Amino acid sequence: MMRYGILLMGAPYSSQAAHSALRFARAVAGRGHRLEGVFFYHDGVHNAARLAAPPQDEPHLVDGWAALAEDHGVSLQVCIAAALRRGLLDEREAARHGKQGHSVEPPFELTGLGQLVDLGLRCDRLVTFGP
Amino acid sequence: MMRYGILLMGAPYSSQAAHSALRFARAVAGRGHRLEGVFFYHDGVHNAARLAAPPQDEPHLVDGWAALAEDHGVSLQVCIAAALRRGLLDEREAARHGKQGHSVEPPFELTGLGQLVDLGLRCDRLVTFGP
Amino acid sequence: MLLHILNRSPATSEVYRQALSAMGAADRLLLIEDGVQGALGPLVECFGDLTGRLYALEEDLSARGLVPLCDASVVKVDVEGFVTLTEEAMRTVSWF
Amino acid sequence: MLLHILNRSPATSEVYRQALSAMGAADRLLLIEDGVQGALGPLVECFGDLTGRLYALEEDLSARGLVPLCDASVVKVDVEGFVTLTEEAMRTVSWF
Amino acid sequence: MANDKAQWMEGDLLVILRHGPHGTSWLREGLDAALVAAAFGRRVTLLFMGEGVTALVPGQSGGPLGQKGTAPTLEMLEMYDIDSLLVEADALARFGLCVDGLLLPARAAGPLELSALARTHALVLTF
Amino acid sequence: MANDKAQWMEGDLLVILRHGPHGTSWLREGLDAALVAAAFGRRVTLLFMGEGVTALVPGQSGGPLGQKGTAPTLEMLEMYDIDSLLVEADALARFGLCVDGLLLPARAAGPLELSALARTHALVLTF
Repeated sequence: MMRYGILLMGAPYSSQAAHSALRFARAVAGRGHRLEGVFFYHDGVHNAARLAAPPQDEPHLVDGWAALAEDHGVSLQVCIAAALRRGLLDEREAARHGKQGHSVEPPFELTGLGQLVDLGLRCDRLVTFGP
Repeated sequence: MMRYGILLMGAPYSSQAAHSALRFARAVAGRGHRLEGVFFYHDGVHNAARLAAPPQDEPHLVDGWAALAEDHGVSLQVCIAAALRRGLLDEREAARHGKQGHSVEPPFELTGLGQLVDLGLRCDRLVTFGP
Repeated sequence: MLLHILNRSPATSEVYRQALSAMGAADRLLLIEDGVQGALGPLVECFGDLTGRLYALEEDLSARGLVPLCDASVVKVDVEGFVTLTEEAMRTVSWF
Repeated sequence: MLLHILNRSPATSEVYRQALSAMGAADRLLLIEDGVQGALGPLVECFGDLTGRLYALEEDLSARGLVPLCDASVVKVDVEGFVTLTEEAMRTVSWF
Repeated sequence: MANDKAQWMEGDLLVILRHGPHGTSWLREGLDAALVAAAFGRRVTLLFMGEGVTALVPGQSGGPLGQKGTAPTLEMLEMYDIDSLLVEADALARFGLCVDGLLLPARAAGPLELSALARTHALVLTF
Repeated sequence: MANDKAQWMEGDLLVILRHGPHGTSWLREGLDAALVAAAFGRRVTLLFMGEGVTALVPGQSGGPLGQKGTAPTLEMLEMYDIDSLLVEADALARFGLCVDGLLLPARAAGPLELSALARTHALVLTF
């Protein structure tokens, strides 16, 4: 059993990175490893967009990550600086920036880049999926 | 005087495309041309993200487009299919998809790809800015 | 005469080859954004013999500190000049 | 031994050169996503002599119809094999 | 050379497809633009350049998570009267492909035709 | 070769920067990761590869719409004790640059060192 982390930097739909990462995450968990967390950075933060409405006959990545979190207790950490610039705010940040409405909700959590460094150095393996 | 259209396919912040397109749009209008519309496709739809909260000392592209629309009567057309997948919904689409809240508001309008073809063939020049 | 617009560095992306292969004998090529890296001495050779038809956006060179490194064969234009190039061309084609 | 992961086609992006230059003599290279295009006969030569250390993700080859075109020198692995490669490597480095 | 133009494809819209299936949404979004233009009665030419030629490799399938891919969309082209399909000859060679083995009937375009296509179409969109 | 390792840079985190300033957010976001790691007391090495070497060209400025660029961030590196800056030697040559004329003190890394760096750092992030 090893501890894994995933760094995802590609948006869903625009690039295959999110599909690859989710599939890899499931395989890691299926092999009995511990997937400690997924960190969303760069355009990867769009994976947390709660308003995403893909066609019904296509995979819904946002829901896919939420299911992974529930099934395996994986934390879903979204870089707050990358997210705010891209219009991804949870309720607290929306209030802080005087915006009506929010676009990120649990199990995704906005967090600092320090969590990425921590995840990368704490885990036995960090695997990056870029766009 | 010529009629111009712009096709923007890059997200703000992640790529320079939106900066280039906005600057070009201002220059076109400044030269006395008629800028008929800007069409947002692919990751360009993120330019319509009303919740975007970039740092205060950086350009706010979403506001920049809205100011352009007001100053020069430019229509801001966002491809609806590309937008929905990426979590960009106006109030009507949010209601249709049973989502609480919305992420796109006027002067941006969700519209079909036919408008891009129409814009491209109606204008004397269509200039594409990709990521 | 068409205007081709390239925003990727020839050091990173092969797309400049596609732009070149789609260019007619009188067409012009404008380098913008990261594409202006192609105006640097050693890289400008990627574009073969486009003398007089190869342009680079001055604001993008300038923001990158590349004005002093820009090859003499490249014509520098500002954003007004960019608009002029689109006026003079029958059509524009973007490569990214 | 490190595992390098490449998701761009050598026909489009120069990033494969960066991956190669960062690889040690025993390192492995796994092609995923559009990177699996590099497993095709003529393109596989871009990777020089990695015999036995060049892998391609089977699901990505298969979705693209490229399994029959995959060069015999490339080792095909499924996503389970991908995990195994990460287990066996001390560390992974991604190129995109 | 102007007198030779008639031999080249002409049309309202040239859609240049430079990406393969699955890896990005470029191919899908380019095909969507082509289909919409055709549905509006416009004459559309598709040009597959670079890795875009892999869009025409037969035997494609959906992705492992249920991604649809673009092969089904390509099969709709004929229904929309899009039958002008050109493939960059150099790219075919680079990928070891042959125009006869492709998913759809297409014609290889050499350097001279490539450099003329943007002139013989009113609008050019690159994807 | 294992005995030679000591001559190469070692550290906790290797950040590989492969993009120039302004064109994309990659350089900015890579530098941010490096700064945060350094602020947490980690030993960080920066490796500028490919067009990433243009990040170190002197005389950069903000963009025309008020974009900040990355030069100000680069100037903060020293404050965070990030002084291990390596530049791919081949890329320097490709861009016609010289290690002495760069914005910050850096060392050119040849092929042998490049291929060792990922081994001498606990974590490698590519941007």
